[in-house]
Amino acid sequence: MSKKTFEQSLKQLEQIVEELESGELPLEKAVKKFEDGIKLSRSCSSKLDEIERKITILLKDQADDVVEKPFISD
Amino acid sequence: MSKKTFEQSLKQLEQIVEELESGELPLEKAVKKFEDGIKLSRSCSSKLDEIERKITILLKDQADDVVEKPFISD
Amino acid sequence: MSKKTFEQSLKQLEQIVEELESGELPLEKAVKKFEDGIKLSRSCSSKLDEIERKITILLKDQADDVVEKPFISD
Amino acid sequence: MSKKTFEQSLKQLEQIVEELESGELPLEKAVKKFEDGIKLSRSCSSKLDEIERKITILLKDQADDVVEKPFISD
Amino acid sequence: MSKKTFEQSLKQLEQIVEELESGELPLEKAVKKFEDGIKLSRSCSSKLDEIERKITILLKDQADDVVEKPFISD
Amino acid sequence: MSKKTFEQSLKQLEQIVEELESGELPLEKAVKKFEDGIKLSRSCSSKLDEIERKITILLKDQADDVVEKPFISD
Amino acid sequence: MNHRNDSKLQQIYQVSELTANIKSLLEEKFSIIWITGEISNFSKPVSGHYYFSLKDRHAQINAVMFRGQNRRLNFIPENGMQITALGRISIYEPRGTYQLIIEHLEPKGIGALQIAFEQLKEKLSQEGLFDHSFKKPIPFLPQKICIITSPTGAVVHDIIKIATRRFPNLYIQILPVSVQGDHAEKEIADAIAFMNSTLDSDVAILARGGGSIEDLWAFNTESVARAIFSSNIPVISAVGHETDFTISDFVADLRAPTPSAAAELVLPVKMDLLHKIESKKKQLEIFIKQCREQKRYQALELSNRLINPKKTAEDFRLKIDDLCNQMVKTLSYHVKHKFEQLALQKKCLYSTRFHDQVKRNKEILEQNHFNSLKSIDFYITKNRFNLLETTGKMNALNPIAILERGYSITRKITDKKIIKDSETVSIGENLEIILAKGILNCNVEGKSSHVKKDI
Repeated sequence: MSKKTFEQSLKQLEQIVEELESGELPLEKAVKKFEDGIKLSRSCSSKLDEIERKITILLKDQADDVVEKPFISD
Repeated sequence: MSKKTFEQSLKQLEQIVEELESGELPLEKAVKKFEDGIKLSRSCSSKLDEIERKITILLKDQADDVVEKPFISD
Repeated sequence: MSKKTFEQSLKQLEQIVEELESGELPLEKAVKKFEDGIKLSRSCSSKLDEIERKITILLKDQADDVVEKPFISD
Repeated sequence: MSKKTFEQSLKQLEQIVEELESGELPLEKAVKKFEDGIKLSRSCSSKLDEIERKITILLKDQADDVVEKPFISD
Repeated sequence: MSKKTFEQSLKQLEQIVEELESGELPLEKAVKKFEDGIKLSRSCSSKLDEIERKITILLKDQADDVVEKPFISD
Repeated sequence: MSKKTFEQSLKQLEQIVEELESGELPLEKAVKKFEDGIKLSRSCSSKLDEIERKITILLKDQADDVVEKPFISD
Repeated sequence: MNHRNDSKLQQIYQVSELTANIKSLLEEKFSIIWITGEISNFSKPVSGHYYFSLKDRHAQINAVMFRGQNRRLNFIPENGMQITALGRISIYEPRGTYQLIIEHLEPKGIGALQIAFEQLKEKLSQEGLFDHSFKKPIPFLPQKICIITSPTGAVVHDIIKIATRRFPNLYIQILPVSVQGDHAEKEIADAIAFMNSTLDSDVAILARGGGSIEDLWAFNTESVARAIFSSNIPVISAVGHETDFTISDFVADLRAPTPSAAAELVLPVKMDLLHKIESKKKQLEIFIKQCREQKRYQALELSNRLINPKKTAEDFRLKIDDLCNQMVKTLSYHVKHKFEQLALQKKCLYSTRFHDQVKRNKEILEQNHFNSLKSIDFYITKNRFNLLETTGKMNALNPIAILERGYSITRKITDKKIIKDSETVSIGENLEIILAKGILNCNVEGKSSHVKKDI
């Protein structure tokens, strides 16, 4: 996941959706796809969460500091 | 940062903001930019604070001076 | 400062004021200039004070000497 | 001063006053001139004191003499 | 003074008076001249007094003589 | 003085008066002359009284010696 | 003009020079002469002097007799009168004329005594006994006076009286002599000699009253004349009346007309002298006082004119004060001006746009900050929306949804492999059956390879 960008993940998720929509997938594959899709979605979601958290921290630091300037870098 | 002037930092910040505002950045890049922006802004801000403090001190000293040693004696 | 005459210092102060008023200085330079200006003005002030003191002492001595003929300064 | 005549000192004092009045002297020089002027004036004054004292003594002696040896006899 | 005749002293005094009256003497010189003048005048005065005393004595002796040795002896 | 005759003294006295009256003598000399004159006048006066009144007649006695006898005149 | 007969250079005289020479020559030579002649051209003008000529057969000479002399004559001369005169020659220079000044005059016809007198006089004159050069000065104030005269008679008393009146304190010695008669000549001569040898008189008066030529004869004798001449003490001859001339008169150092006159001639008046001395002394006193006063006045005047430099010193003091005040004023102004300049610059310094610059930058900074926040928010929102949408779509396509319709899925427990063919399982194998709701764990008890199509 770490190698893929958020956009790539989202794209993949959309492809899965398209494949599923086509209805041509055997069940097992579909389930597999669907499971992949779920994972992707969950991953994207958590990325966004993570980003939001990060921003929050950034802004929080910003707000605090200015005094101590503890800068979180990752 | 110490090598950059305040104006250079501000310029950079403005560019970052423009890039962000274009809305075309991949998310991670945007976040990175945002982070840079925050840092720049924080740095500029503290520079301004520092300057203001300095001015305040200078003016305070000056004011003290003025009180102790009036210019015009008559 | 000790090597500069009062007039030279005053001239320099005037130049600083002009430069600052032009608004074209980068902030840090402006701050430096402002600081220099403050120092110059303070130095000029104290030079004037010193001169006034000197004159006062001279006139006082004079007055002491000539007890009967006080020195009228206005 | 002892080498200069009273008139020379006075002349010098007049020159100093003129120079000061020309308003073209730098402040420090003006103060130096002023100091010189004060010293000259003091020196002149004390010379005058000395002269007046001398005259007073002379005339006093004269007066004493006169008491002892009246000028007019008939 | 003892070497100078009365007329020489008087002449000298006259010269001093003239010099002082010319008003062209520097102050110190004028004072010196004045002093000399006072001394000369005093010297003249005492010389005259001395002469007067001498004359008085001479005339007195004469008178005594007359008393002691009347003109007409018979 | 004793060597001088009355006439010489008187003559001298007259000369002194003339000299003094010529008016050209310096004071000290005039005083000296005056002194001499006074002395001369005194001397002359006393010279007039020096002689004793005596009127005699020279007669020869029996021994043919000359004898001086008072002569009574009427 | 060739008067150079000898080798000597002839002197050229001025007229006055020559006349002066002649005058001194003649007047010396003929200082006293007796002359006899006849009077002619007699005149007597208002002046009272007598003017006339004396002539004889061959010559004539002008003569004058002044009033003072001619008053003593007991007769008035007239033309044609033969006279004998005593006089002297005088030269009147302005006219180059000479004339006789007559002292005495008598009618001709003199006696034997007169001749003897004349002869002796001529002789002694020739010898120079009358010469002025021999005449001794009479002391001004003789201390001791010797009177050679007769102790009897009025003369001595007259002299003493007059002398004492003039000068009260006097030493007068009287040498008594006979003044006429046989012994007179010797006594007088002896007295003069005695006086010179023994007495220390300052002056002598040889005196006798008036008388005839015979009475006065002793005074015309040669021995008396020589005694007088050789006297070291000055001798005043006072014999007879004014008109009586004796040899003594000529030879004496001074002739007094009368004995009384001798006393006057020989003595000054004491009171006059005292007055004179006093007056001289007074003059001295007045003069010296004047002199002293004048000098004192001069000295005083000069002293008063001495200018005291104190006034000048005071003027200078004021000037110095002025200069100092000016100096202070100027410098004060100067300093004040600098203060003002500085204050102005300070005010400018504080009010520069520099403060605005800080403020403006702050605003820009805040704006950018705000914009970046907005942007990042936009990013997050957009992506979250996309994700949600896509996830939603996917959820709608969930293959497991068919179980709701009664289908189930059988899987091996071990590898979760869905079983589509009964042949792939063995009896007794445990399988799981996934239902719409829940999962069943089953054990295969049997199997068939046919599927009923009517399910």
